[in-house]
Amino acid sequence: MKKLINSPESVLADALAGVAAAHPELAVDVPNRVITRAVRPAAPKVALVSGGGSGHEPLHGGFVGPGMLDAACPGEVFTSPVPDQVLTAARAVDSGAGVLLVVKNYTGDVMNFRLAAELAAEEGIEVRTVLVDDDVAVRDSTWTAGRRGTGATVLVEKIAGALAERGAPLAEVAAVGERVNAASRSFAVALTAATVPAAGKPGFDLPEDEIEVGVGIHGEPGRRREKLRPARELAAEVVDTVLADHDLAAGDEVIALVNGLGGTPLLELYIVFGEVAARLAEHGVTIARSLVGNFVTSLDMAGFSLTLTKADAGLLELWDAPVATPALHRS
Amino acid sequence: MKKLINSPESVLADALAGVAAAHPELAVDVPNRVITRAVRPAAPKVALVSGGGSGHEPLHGGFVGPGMLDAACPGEVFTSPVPDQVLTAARAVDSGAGVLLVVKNYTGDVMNFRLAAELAAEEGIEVRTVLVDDDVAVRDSTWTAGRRGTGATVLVEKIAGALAERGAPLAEVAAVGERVNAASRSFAVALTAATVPAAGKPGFDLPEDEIEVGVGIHGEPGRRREKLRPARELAAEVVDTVLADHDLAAGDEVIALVNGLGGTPLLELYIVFGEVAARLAEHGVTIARSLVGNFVTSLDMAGFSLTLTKADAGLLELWDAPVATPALHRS
Amino acid sequence: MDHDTPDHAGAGTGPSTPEARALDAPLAEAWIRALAAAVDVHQRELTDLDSAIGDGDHGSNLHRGFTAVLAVLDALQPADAGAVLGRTGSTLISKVGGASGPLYGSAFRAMGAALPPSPATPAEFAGALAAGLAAVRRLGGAAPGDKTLVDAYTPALAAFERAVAGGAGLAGAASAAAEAAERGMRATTPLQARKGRASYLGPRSIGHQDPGATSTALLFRTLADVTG
Amino acid sequence: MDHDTPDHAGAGTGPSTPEARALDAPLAEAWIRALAAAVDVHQRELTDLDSAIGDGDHGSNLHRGFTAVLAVLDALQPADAGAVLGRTGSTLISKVGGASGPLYGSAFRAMGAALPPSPATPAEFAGALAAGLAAVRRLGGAAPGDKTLVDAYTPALAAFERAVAGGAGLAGAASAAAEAAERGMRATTPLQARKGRASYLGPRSIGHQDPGATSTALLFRTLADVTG
Ligand SMILES: Nc1ncnc2c1ncn2[C@@H]1O[C@H](COP(=O)(O)OP(=O)(O)O)[C@@H](O)[C@H]1O
Ligand SMILES: Nc1ncnc2c1ncn2[C@@H]1O[C@H](COP(=O)(O)OP(=O)(O)O)[C@@H](O)[C@H]1O
Ligand SMILES: [Mg+2]
Ligand SMILES: [Mg+2]
Ligand SMILES: [Mg+2]
Ligand SMILES: [Mg+2]
Repeated sequence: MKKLINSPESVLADALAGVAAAHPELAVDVPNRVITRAVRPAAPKVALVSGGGSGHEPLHGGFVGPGMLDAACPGEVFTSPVPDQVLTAARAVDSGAGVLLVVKNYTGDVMNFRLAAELAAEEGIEVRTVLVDDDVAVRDSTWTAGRRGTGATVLVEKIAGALAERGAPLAEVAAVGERVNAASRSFAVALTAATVPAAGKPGFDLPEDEIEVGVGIHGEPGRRREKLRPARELAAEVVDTVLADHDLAAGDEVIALVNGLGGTPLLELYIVFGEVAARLAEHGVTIARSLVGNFVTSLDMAGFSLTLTKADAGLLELWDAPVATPALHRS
Repeated sequence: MKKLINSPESVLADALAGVAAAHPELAVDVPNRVITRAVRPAAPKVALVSGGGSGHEPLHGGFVGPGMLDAACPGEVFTSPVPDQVLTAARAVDSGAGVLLVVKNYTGDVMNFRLAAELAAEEGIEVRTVLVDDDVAVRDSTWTAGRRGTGATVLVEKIAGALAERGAPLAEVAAVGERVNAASRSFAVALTAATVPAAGKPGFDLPEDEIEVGVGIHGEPGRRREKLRPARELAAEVVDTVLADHDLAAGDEVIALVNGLGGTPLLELYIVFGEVAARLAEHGVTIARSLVGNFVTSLDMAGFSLTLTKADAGLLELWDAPVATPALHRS
Repeated sequence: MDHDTPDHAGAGTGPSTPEARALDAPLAEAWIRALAAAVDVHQRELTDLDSAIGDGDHGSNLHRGFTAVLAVLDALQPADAGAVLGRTGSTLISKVGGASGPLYGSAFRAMGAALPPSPATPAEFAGALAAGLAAVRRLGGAAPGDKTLVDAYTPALAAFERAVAGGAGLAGAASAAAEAAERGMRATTPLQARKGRASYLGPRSIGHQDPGATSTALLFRTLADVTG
Repeated sequence: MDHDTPDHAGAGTGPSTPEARALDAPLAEAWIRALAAAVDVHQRELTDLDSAIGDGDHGSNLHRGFTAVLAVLDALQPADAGAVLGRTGSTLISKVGGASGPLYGSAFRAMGAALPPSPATPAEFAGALAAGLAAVRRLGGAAPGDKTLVDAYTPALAAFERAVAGGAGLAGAASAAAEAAERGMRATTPLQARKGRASYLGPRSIGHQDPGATSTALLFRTLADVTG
């Protein structure tokens, strides 16, 4: 697998140098691996810090900016950031109003952010954590690591970010983040495997006519393999799978995110979105807002994920609030 | 090659249905294959119409909206639109102030848009055409089809769109478009071939350690093959190749676009951007504005193109003007 | 074998001897239908040739176009051969796109416009074929040797004209044209392209047969088939 | 063969008989250096195991961590074995990330904190190893049978304790622990994962050896190597 890199070891540092060069509106601390807004918010506000392994771009660095994150902590490819890094970010952006950590539910992320939260609390920084766990491919049980955090992360960061921007206190910002997460479910299918630069070859082999169903965003294989089918059938299955684990009824409104995993052309994502919309209409579910594109990727993996977030007027109003980040922008 | 489609024949219609479902701010005429803004500009203004083969998304449909295009005409995958389609679009958006056609320099595009322009003129629509030809991989000579139109299209559409939005007359809007094109040069390298849905297999085979240098955006092979090298060396070669055909001197400012061809992770595009910036600094060229991401793609092709547009205060001011489209947004 | 084979489906007039035969509406329609069938059969081959030095869509472009042409021909009964070819041309222009749509579309439109309302004599049809080539060259600007469909069309037209001048009927002239088109097609292989997408490859375009020249050879071969 | 091999580079005290040997700073450092070398040698194997049921980074994660640990050990001379292991742990926490960083980091930190300032007796070291496992279980919540590094660590610790109780020295206990760790490692293959990324695969995690259990086996094997 060919990659536009200098060496597997320098991927993160080199990419951060590029982010710094491309985005004067961001401040990039390359040695500490922390991306913050170049211009600090004028008034004290709750600061949102997120992070996770690299390889999911634009998540999270692409969501730093007014209306969304205050800082992102990118780890090595598919590896959660280290506690020091998160602590550095929390220190950099805390204005006294506290810090909300948005954490995707993976063992490594949870442990590293927990250690960071302990360190930050010791320094007197008020910290809350929202754990994102929206992936219905994984059964949520005390016997497992629980559902994974995937596409809903974008919605949690956007909506909690909007509330924080308005000066809401930490408890409220955390609560709306948890509300978005609870209202969200996702599911993903992959047509190809991702290739981690250090591994140098795809994470799994997939025959020319098969897909992995229920994959995560780290190149892990999915729950099972199936034959590739037309987009219409695939989209219908994914919609039905998400709805089966969602408390949505006919008449409900959703925010629908059809997210590319990195290697799928936008043309195909639009085809999928059209079929998702058609299937949701059959279920009587209304799409109130939509998002189509590459937001939570898995390096070069081909495939898509669907996230459906049950919407109400309050969430929609925050979803529509202005945001100005490299990857999500509205005025 | 696996694709998220229903059938090769229905790719365009299905994708347009998805665009319609995802973007209430756009009006999609699926049978005629024309995408326009859902809300027409309040006052008469020059209308920008662009188009070309599909498979380059977000180009052009993703650039329809205030501050940029008025209409896009997507053809079949890698096939220019037909004259009827362009005529339908011109009719739909002409407010009496005339229509600017933004055409990429390919034989098919040029001929189809020329026939459309003749038909529109016969109907009394004032039409001007800007031909984009920025790709230095192709020598510009009367003995060839001339340089191809690639990444500069985004800059032409953005900057001419901004001027049109301010009510400038057709001649001026066309002139600024031509000025942007003349100030722009591009070059692309591919790590993998694109797979056209109807062909079902990659356009060319590329060994695991080789790249195509000087490719276009239609999956055509490039000018030559080379060994894959570290991003730093590759970026330097691409910068040097563009500069060799550009009238840029130390101290000049550029708008720099590092564009993904569809299958390359954003992480890698940022690595490339960092190396491009470093090389430009060595040449004494200053990056005034930058854009990193997938803007002019070639289906699932892995690779990138670099576009450098010599900037002056006037162009930068128009580049910075507000724009609100699915793929490019600033306030 | 009776030359009024199923390939001539739609031919409504009685058969005439090949030598005396004129191009009337049924024969023109039979030609276009045979060409549509040939494009269907050779779609993948045309696309593969275009994948090598172009963008891999020539077969599907023409297939889309001729599918639409068949629907148009099914829906109406053009009055004369000129109308058959004219409608074929305008349908190709409005359905194909790409380079081949306007080029073949303009060629058929020009042929249609050049034909008399009455069945065309071989000489009249030679004039129509010449008008078609002129339209291609006006629109596309390619000259012989540029590695385009012009390289099949030009020798085919010359052979057709020569045969007619020598007293051949439609069948004989078309057969000579088909052979010349196929020679022209094969002769594109060693050429370096100077027009169309293949020109972007520079010297790497050498060694591949031009897809448009290949479809032009089909055009003349099917003409020979339906007139023969 | 003298057991004070180059693997023990940095060991400053004279050799003692294996039976009487205590864990002092040089021996602790030799262990960590041997473990770093083993991670270097087995990096690809660990990554490949993680590719099958995880995200393909376990080898590079540990390699990055132990490279940093070596730099820390080169830069300072920890006073005692507890400091060596404590610094190893905190370096892993601040350099590795992922699941293995906090888990191995906490384990080594807990071991370091549990050791006395004086060279540790086998029994004292057994207590430190137990503190390490307790830290892993507290942080990660995994129980034996969940197909994690706990499945190698648990039997290794039990074997170490049993050997010490039976009068074995460091070398004998470590060798028993290494064998038990390797058995535990192999025993993860038929298990279905209930913790960590492999759990996402459900039944498809069966039939693959756990990468973390594999690196834990290296941890005990290198302990046996440097003490033996
Ligand atoms: N300027 C031109 N004049 C004549 N024929 C041309 C010209 N440009 C291209 N062609 C012909 O068109 C063929 C390609 O057609 P097609 O693949 O359908 O269109 P596109 O190149 O737009 O994808 C070429 O093989 C060549 O024969
Ligand atoms: N909750 C847990 N408790 C103990 N060990 C765990 C736990 N989760 C994962 N592991 C171990 O960590 C290993 C994976 O480490 P690594 O690949 O470095 O981290 P990540 O899973 O974050 O990519 C697994 O093979 C497993 O042995
Ligand atoms: Mg990992
Ligand atoms: Mg084409
Ligand atoms: Mg083509
Ligand atoms: Mg891992």
